[in-house]
Amino acid sequence: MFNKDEMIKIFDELFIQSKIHYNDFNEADGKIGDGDLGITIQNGFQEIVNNKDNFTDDLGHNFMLCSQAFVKKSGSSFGTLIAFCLMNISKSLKGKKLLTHGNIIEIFEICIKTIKERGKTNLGDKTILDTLDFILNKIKEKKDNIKYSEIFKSSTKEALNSFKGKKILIGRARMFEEKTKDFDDPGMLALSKLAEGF
Amino acid sequence: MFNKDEMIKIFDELFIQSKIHYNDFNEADGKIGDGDLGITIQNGFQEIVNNKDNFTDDLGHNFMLCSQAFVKKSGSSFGTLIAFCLMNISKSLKGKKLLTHGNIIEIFEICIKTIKERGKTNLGDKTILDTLDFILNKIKEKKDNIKYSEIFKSSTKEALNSFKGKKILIGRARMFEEKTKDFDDPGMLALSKLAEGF
Amino acid sequence: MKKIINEPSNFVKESIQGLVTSHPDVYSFAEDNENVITRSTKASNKVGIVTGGGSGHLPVFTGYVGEGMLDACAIGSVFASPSVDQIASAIRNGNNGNGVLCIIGNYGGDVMNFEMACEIVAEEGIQTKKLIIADDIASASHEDRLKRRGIAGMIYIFKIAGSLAENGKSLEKVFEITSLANDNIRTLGVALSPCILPEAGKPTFEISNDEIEIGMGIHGEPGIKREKLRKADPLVDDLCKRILDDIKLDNKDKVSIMINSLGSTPLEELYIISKRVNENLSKLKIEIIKSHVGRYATSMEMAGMSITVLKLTDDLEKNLLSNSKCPFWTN
Amino acid sequence: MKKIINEPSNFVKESIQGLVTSHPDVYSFAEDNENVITRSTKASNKVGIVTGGGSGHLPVFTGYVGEGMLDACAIGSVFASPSVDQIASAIRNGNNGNGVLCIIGNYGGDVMNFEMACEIVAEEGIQTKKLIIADDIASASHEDRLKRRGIAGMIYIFKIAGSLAENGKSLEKVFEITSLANDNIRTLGVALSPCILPEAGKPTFEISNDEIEIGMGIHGEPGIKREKLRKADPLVDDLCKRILDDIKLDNKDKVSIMINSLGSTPLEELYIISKRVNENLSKLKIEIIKSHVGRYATSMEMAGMSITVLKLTDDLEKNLLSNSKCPFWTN
Ligand SMILES: Nc1ncnc2c1ncn2[C@@H]1O[C@H](COP(=O)(O)OP(=O)(O)O)[C@@H](O)[C@H]1O
Ligand SMILES: Nc1ncnc2c1ncn2[C@@H]1O[C@H](COP(=O)(O)OP(=O)(O)O)[C@@H](O)[C@H]1O
Ligand SMILES: [Mg+2]
Ligand SMILES: [Mg+2]
Ligand SMILES: [Mg+2]
Ligand SMILES: [Mg+2]
Repeated sequence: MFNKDEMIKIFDELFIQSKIHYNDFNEADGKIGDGDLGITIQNGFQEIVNNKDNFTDDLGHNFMLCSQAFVKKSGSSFGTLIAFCLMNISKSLKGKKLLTHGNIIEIFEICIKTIKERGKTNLGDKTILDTLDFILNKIKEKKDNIKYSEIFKSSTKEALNSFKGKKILIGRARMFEEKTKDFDDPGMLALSKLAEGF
Repeated sequence: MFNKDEMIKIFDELFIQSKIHYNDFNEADGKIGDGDLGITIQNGFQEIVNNKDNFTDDLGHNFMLCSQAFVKKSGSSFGTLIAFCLMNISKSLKGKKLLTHGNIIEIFEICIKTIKERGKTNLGDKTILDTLDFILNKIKEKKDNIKYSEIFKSSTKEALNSFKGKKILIGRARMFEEKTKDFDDPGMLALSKLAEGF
Repeated sequence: MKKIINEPSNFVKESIQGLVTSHPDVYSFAEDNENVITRSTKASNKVGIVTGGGSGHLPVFTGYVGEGMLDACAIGSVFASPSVDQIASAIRNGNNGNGVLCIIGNYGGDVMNFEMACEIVAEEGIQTKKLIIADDIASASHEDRLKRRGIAGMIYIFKIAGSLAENGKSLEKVFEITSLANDNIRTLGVALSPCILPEAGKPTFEISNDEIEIGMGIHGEPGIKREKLRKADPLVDDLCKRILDDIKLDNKDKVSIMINSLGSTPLEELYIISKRVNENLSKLKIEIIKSHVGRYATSMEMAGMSITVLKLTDDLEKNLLSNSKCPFWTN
Repeated sequence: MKKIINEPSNFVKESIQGLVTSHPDVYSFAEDNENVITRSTKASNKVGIVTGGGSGHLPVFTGYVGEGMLDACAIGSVFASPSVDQIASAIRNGNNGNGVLCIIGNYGGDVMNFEMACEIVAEEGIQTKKLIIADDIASASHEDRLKRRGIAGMIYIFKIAGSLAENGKSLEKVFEITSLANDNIRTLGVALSPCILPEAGKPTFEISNDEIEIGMGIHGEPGIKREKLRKADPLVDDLCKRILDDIKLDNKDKVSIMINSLGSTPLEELYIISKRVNENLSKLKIEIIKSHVGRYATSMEMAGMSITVLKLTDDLEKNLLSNSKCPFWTN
């Protein structure tokens, strides 16, 4: 079901979405942070797309290339976390040419574990961790006839909506306390917009 | 004929003229120099006017106050030269309460001597020295029924006009060579505009 | 805010090359990584002092490599963290056989990448300690102060850690004393204009001509208050009050202060500010042992400045004033 | 270009007060004149080194007072000459009984006022020599080069004169060697943006967003060429060519270079420039003994930079690299 060609298609699409939403992401980040999230995401995906000729049938290998792309081009929190996630996914999928439903679940589990560990993040902090958790739960619920793209689209939006009115508890955003209730977390927003590409 | 009250009236008028032409002087200076001539002149006259209550019948004393005003407020070439001139005039007129035609001639001779000495300037360099020389010559020609204000007005303009098309030979202006032919020397321009106050 | 640069994508690379070329007696490129700068003469035996972080803040971070200061530094892109492998290289190069203190500015990417790098080099037998600088009082509340970001106060830590290491202190001891110093530092800044990222080509934020932002971060992160531009004295009084409320100094205390330009704010203004900081502290009978006035931690050509107060112990004072060799530090 | 200042009319006074308060171990006010700065510890016996000039150029002029550099400095208003009595006071204070070298930037008011002041102190028995700095190749042609203005190259003279005097050289000898150094210095700058005079409150000149002016003076005097902003490398190549055409160096020559920011141009850009200057000189096999990169002679927050080349003799090199104590100079 999910192979090298699918993978390339997805990253091509993510790169396109990252260009479309470049300013939105920067702006959302600028309200509470340094305003580089659009740069971070676009640079990372661009570097992946630039390197797609080096993709092989081994998806683990490809995820390693993706991780390196984010390492090289995207040194902000978001980029660093994604790079760590992609690296751990790569290790776990080494040699795999095709992903099963179980593998997809595994991928999200790895991301969640990695971010908790590396980002010292808790569920409920209003970060990308929460969005990933929403996705994972939805994927696990489904047994057959799964439309991943639908799940990504709907659950990233659900995550975003369910955190409206809640405070952001990580990073510099903490300083703004009550004010952050009115803001979407830029990372969560970005995931929901990127999902439109699926 | 020329006493303390006359002196105050003249400096009041010069201060007014310096405000009127403030931007013109800065602009003219800005074309070849640092653009501060308006500031220099206005600051100097303002400080004199601020101190006019200290004027006494001794004109020599008053010229010393004028010199100090330029020393204090006007550290550019023009201001410095004027300060030196005023100091030497003050020395020469010590104790005088009224000026004769001879004294007026003396004043311009002192200015010319001072500027040649301190400014290392030659006649023909296209500077205020040339204007002062024009004035002196005109004053000397006249024997009686002399309208100084008319002489100042006409000869400062004559000086300005007779140097049109000639190169400025002092200061940074030298760098612009041929180009300076098209510019009035800012100091000469200033004297001709200030003379309108007489 | 025009820039004298070549390809924006070469901005960091060329400026670091220029740094090394200009001061070959101080800086060298690491042999194994072109984004790592080391001292040109490697130290021996002493504890290594290593840092790393985004570019665009010169002299921070790399500028402070030098005798009596840092041993090595990992260099990220403009305002972005260096990567794990770059940091690991910096640690390896900065190690002189007695462990390495990593000084980190408390930015998400930096902290995570340093942590990972420390795990990697631990496997190779290099002992590390991580000191997270948290002097910016605008970036988290007093209660949450361990989460504050590191800004200009960081340089005090570079200097003191460098001096301690040079004097043969162990990694534990260097960590212990610099941790104390870290607790004793407070910084608060104000931004007047944005800077332009070479690759983005446009300002990092917008601010109108009569406004300032108190507590803005060195990447243009929003501060705690945007207000009308005021005269220097009341502005400085306000900043001093916030700093002193946070650190609580007594009249027997001695301090060092740093008046830091974010870039284009000139020395003349910094000294007007320094004068007023001095007056504020003198009124409280706090003694200023040493003032540092200049560009120590910048955001390229951003206008604005920060005030840092370091509360000194005798030990900290001695190490702050010790000799070092670095183009950006005079004693 | 917003400013953190109080009353514009107190700009100079407060900034100098801040300078002295911040570095009491280096600077003092002269007892007889509040516009004169002396070393905090007077030297004895050595030849005095004195300068003076307008404000707004920090560290120039006052910043270079200090052991191994200047003895005293007279301070004018922003971009305006100090007065005769201020200069005379600086000379008196800078005199240690063995005569005084006056270093002058070749601006009309400065030259005339220094001349007059020297005449006054001569009557009091103080011997002086005047060295007129003329490094700015944009301000007069090669033939007319004695009439050039002094800009960043001036600092090389401060350093070398200071070192010679500290080493006990006579006034004649100090004058002789610094005159040689003066002949060996060339500077050329480029301005990208104006600065604002505190009292005027508006820019000193106008320049559009994609233009630069080559050879603009440090008060905004017109330069030799206004052109489109180019990439750093071709721009630096152009400036280097003009400098080298004027000074004529051989491949056995050694030099020191100074890459000076006029204010807001950041270190990152200066190093990109320094790298390219280095490449230009290396190509000609000219050896760079020492690079100085930073803000040495500024126009407040003006954007732009200058490149200075000092051709060294062994003697000049030794004196350039000697020790000194000044917050704005590292060796
Ligand atoms: N520790 C963390 N754990 C989880 N998510 C995080 C963490 N730090 C940042 N993020 C996510 O990354 C987004 C910010 O990314 P980015 O702009 O790259 O950060 P910065 O520029 O502050 O380094 C946040 O909105 C959040 O969703
Ligand atoms: N050496 C000199 N001799 C005669 N006049 C001079 C001399 N230097 C300057 N001036 C006059 O002063 C004018 C410039 O004055 P100013 O702007 O005060 O000079 P700067 O700002 O260059 O010191 C010139 O236009 C010229 O008329
Ligand atoms: Mg961000
Ligand atoms: Mg960031
Ligand atoms: Mg002028
Ligand atoms: Mg002037």
